[in-house]
Amino acid sequence: MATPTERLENWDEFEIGAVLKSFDENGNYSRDHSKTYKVADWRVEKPVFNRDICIDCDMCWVACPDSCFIVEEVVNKRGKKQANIVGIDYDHCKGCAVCVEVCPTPIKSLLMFPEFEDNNNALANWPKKEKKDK
Amino acid sequence: MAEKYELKTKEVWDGNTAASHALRQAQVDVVAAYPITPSTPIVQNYSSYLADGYVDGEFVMVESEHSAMSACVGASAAGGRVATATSSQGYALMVEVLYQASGMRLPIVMTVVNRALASPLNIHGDHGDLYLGRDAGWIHLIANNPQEAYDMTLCAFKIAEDEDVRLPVTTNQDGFLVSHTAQIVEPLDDETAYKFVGDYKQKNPMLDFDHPVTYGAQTEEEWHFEHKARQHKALMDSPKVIEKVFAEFKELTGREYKLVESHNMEDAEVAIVAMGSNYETAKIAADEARKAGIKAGVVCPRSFRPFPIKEMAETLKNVKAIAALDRNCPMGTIGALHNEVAGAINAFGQNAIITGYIYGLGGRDTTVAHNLEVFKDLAMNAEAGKRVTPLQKFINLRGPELSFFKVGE
Amino acid sequence: MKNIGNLKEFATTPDRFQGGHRLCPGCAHSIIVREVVNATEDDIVVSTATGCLEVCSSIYPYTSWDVSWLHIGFENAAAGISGAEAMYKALKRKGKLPVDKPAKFLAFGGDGGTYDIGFQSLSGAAERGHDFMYVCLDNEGYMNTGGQRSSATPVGAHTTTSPRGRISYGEKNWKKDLTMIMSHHGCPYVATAVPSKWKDLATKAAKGFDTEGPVFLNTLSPCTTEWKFDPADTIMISDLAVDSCVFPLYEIENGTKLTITYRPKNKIPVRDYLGAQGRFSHLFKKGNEHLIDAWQKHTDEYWEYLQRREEAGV
Amino acid sequence: MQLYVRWHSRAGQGAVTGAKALAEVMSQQGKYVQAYSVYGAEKRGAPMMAFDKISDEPINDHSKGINPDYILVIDPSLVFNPEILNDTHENTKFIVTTHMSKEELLAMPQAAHLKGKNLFVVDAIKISQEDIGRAMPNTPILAAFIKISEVVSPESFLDTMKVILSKFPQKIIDGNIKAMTRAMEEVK
Repeated sequence: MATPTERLENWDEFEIGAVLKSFDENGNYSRDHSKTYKVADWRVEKPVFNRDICIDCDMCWVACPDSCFIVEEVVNKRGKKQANIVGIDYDHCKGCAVCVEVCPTPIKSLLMFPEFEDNNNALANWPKKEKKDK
Repeated sequence: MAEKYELKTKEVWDGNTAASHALRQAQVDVVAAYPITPSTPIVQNYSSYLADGYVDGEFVMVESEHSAMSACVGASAAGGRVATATSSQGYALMVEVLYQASGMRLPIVMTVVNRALASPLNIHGDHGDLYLGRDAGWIHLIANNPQEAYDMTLCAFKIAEDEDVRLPVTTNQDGFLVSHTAQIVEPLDDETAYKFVGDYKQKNPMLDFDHPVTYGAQTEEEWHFEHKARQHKALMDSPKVIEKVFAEFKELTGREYKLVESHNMEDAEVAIVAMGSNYETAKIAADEARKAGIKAGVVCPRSFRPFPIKEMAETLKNVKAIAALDRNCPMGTIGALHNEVAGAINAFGQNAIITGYIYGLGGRDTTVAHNLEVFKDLAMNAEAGKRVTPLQKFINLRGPELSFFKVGE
Repeated sequence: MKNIGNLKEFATTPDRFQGGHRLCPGCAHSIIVREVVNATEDDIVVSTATGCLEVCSSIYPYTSWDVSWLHIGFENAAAGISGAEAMYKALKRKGKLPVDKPAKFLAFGGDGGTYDIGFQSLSGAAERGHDFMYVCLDNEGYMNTGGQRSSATPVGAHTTTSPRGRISYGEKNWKKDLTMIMSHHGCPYVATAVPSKWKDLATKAAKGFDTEGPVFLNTLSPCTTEWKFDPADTIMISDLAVDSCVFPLYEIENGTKLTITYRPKNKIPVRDYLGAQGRFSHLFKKGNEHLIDAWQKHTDEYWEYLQRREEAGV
Repeated sequence: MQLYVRWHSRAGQGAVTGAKALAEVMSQQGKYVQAYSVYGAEKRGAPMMAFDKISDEPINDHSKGINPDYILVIDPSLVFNPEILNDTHENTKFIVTTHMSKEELLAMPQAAHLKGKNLFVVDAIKISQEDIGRAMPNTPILAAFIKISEVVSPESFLDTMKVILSKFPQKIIDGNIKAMTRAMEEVK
């Protein structure tokens, strides 16, 4: 995959030793960090996340090879912190579908749809019963 | 805190002892090393200085030279002063990592005691290992006696760590002829030496946890060229810093070093170019040649990389004939030093006759008389105004004369 | 030591290995890496051997790491991290680093960089007692160069250099038992782990980070590309490996105390594990049945051995 | 002044240390020095040579061969090897370790090559065994050389040796001083 044109620097412009810095001066991800790089074009199918069905087991978060599950830290009834899934980082999701496979709810809260499918459409047509395992 | 080591103003040290004291005085943070003759005493001494509290650092005695240089890279990228030593086969095993160290711009200092490469195995001095690291992107400084082994090693830290350089440096000395030959060395006291080298200046240290850095990235074809070009420029620009450091060193010690050292070159008509201990032996031969009416001089590049192209040509601009002496078998061409010198004089439009000599392989003795023979060859070429001796000859080789490109063949 | 807790809690950990890397979709490497690096809150320095993880997480001008990271070569991840750890000790003693803030040293290597070409430097660093954890991402072959055999490739597996053919059933040798070899180095802690058993893995990583001295974690990293299974099935294959006891999960403390950390409720036949992967498909052809039998026997015997060791408390 | 000394010993007998000590002694006298040895991969027991070059001028010659003015043989058996004569000249002095008198030694057919040579004998082995406690004949033979060559006064020689030996325990230093003093008296 080629470097985006705007990042192709001349020989006298980059840090010596091919050193990359993860963060900028303000502590934010720097332009050297792959967080600022998109692999969305690897995908032919995408996972769609259905918040209404999700039980926040976080299996998708732990199993995602591309760190794509966006979580929100909340405090549960017993006063313990826990992560709630709030969405998918589509810049970095490669559409492997591991998340769908590990999703344990009877009707999965994650399903694969064609890349061109509108998410709202997908959610509107969510299956009522779990499909048979393939 | 390290204890002060009491030194006399004049010590009788061999090159290894000299280099190890320079490492101690630079208060190296990490030495990762593996023993190999003839450089072993350098790191062995360092470990005993450590055992006696004369230096405060970590000595990592690894399981191979490959890991020695790898640990040096890890330690240097972590952000401190790093040194090691090696020779010959150990150097060969390190070569892969030498390129990594320079590519990451890590100012590691390695004291190399030059030794022949097998096969057949030989523990004695020649420049096979130095030449093996020629293109590895390191600065290679040449020391011709124990005093220089000490001086060059102290200077090496200052050159390597300079913010305009940030490249690894080797200091080279001939195996046994320098490393195991005790001569008078005038060391600096510990405090003065450390002050000269200075505190280590970090650049992108891995141990700065608030600013994580990635070392050793993968560059595709759209990047690799730019990175290598930039690294090359740092090496090409480094003579400015080398000269600056030498000037500071002269101010401190009175000992003067130049990018190209020379002897009797003011009015020389013929010159030997050599690196290592034979530079000094050849100086005696030059003096004797002059008694016989040959206007002889001797030249030595102080740094093999960066090669002082311009200064070499300048030093040789008035000579008629040059002999480049390579302490290495070039295996299929003329010697590396020969080609460097030929390239340098050619680049500046000079047309001295240049021939190459192979000498001293595996520690083979090379005497004043041998150098004198070379001067006689040079005088013949100078007088004829053209090359009348073979392009490549071997010095002190048993058997019928071995030479290549004889005139008229 | 970080308390790993339940997954809801673990998932609040800020990731230290990020997306945007160029590993294959469904790659187990990055799942394992996240489970490891998220298992400590201390600062970490990571060294990585040449391989899929190294290449794909550092394609210039991008890094996927939120921590300091070093790649030198294929064979020296352990030597590189030992140098960094030595520098940490030196600078700390000299007062150039804060003494109260602990830092951890971590190395990753594939099976090629660990079992084979990097074994010498790993063995050396372990013997020298550096305070670091080495995590092998064992995908049983040289996947970064297109799926050649390594000494971690198991018998019968098709690889590009141990191919199945008219007269060949693929790899001829059983895989090297590296975990035991590392345990015999005197490592205070060694363990096996798989990405699907996330808590087991993260707990072992947390324990490893907390252990002083060299720690070795051998993780099975199912490779969708070269094992030939659907990218979505990475976790499922990982589960089959442990449920069939092909890759048993255990830990050994100080080389003498082995504990099995996962016992399948229903031990499934090895053929279920083999059958799920294209690299073993030829074993199901006529004439190769003996290999599946041999696999089952080998697996059962090893599982027995582990249980006997655990029972004996050795 | 230019002085070349060649030591003949077996690896492990301290010739290299002895040669370096001589260099140190002479450097204290304001001389330039070179001390080196020639040995291969052989281990303890192999015959080897060490060299000293001493000069008023800086020494630039790094070639190994010299025409020694003094031959110091610190192993009693090596005296019978005619190779100790190699590259010597008519004025070369030979100081050898032996339990024999000069006459007894020269009477031996194996020592025929030493006939007519400028020969001195000292039992450096016995001296070192008795005074230092082990067969380390390097310092006694060095002392014998100092006595014969008169390159430096015995007093300042011993003073420098005390500094060189200062890293050793006092007992070893005292033993060495005693052995060297005795060697200077006994060499004939």
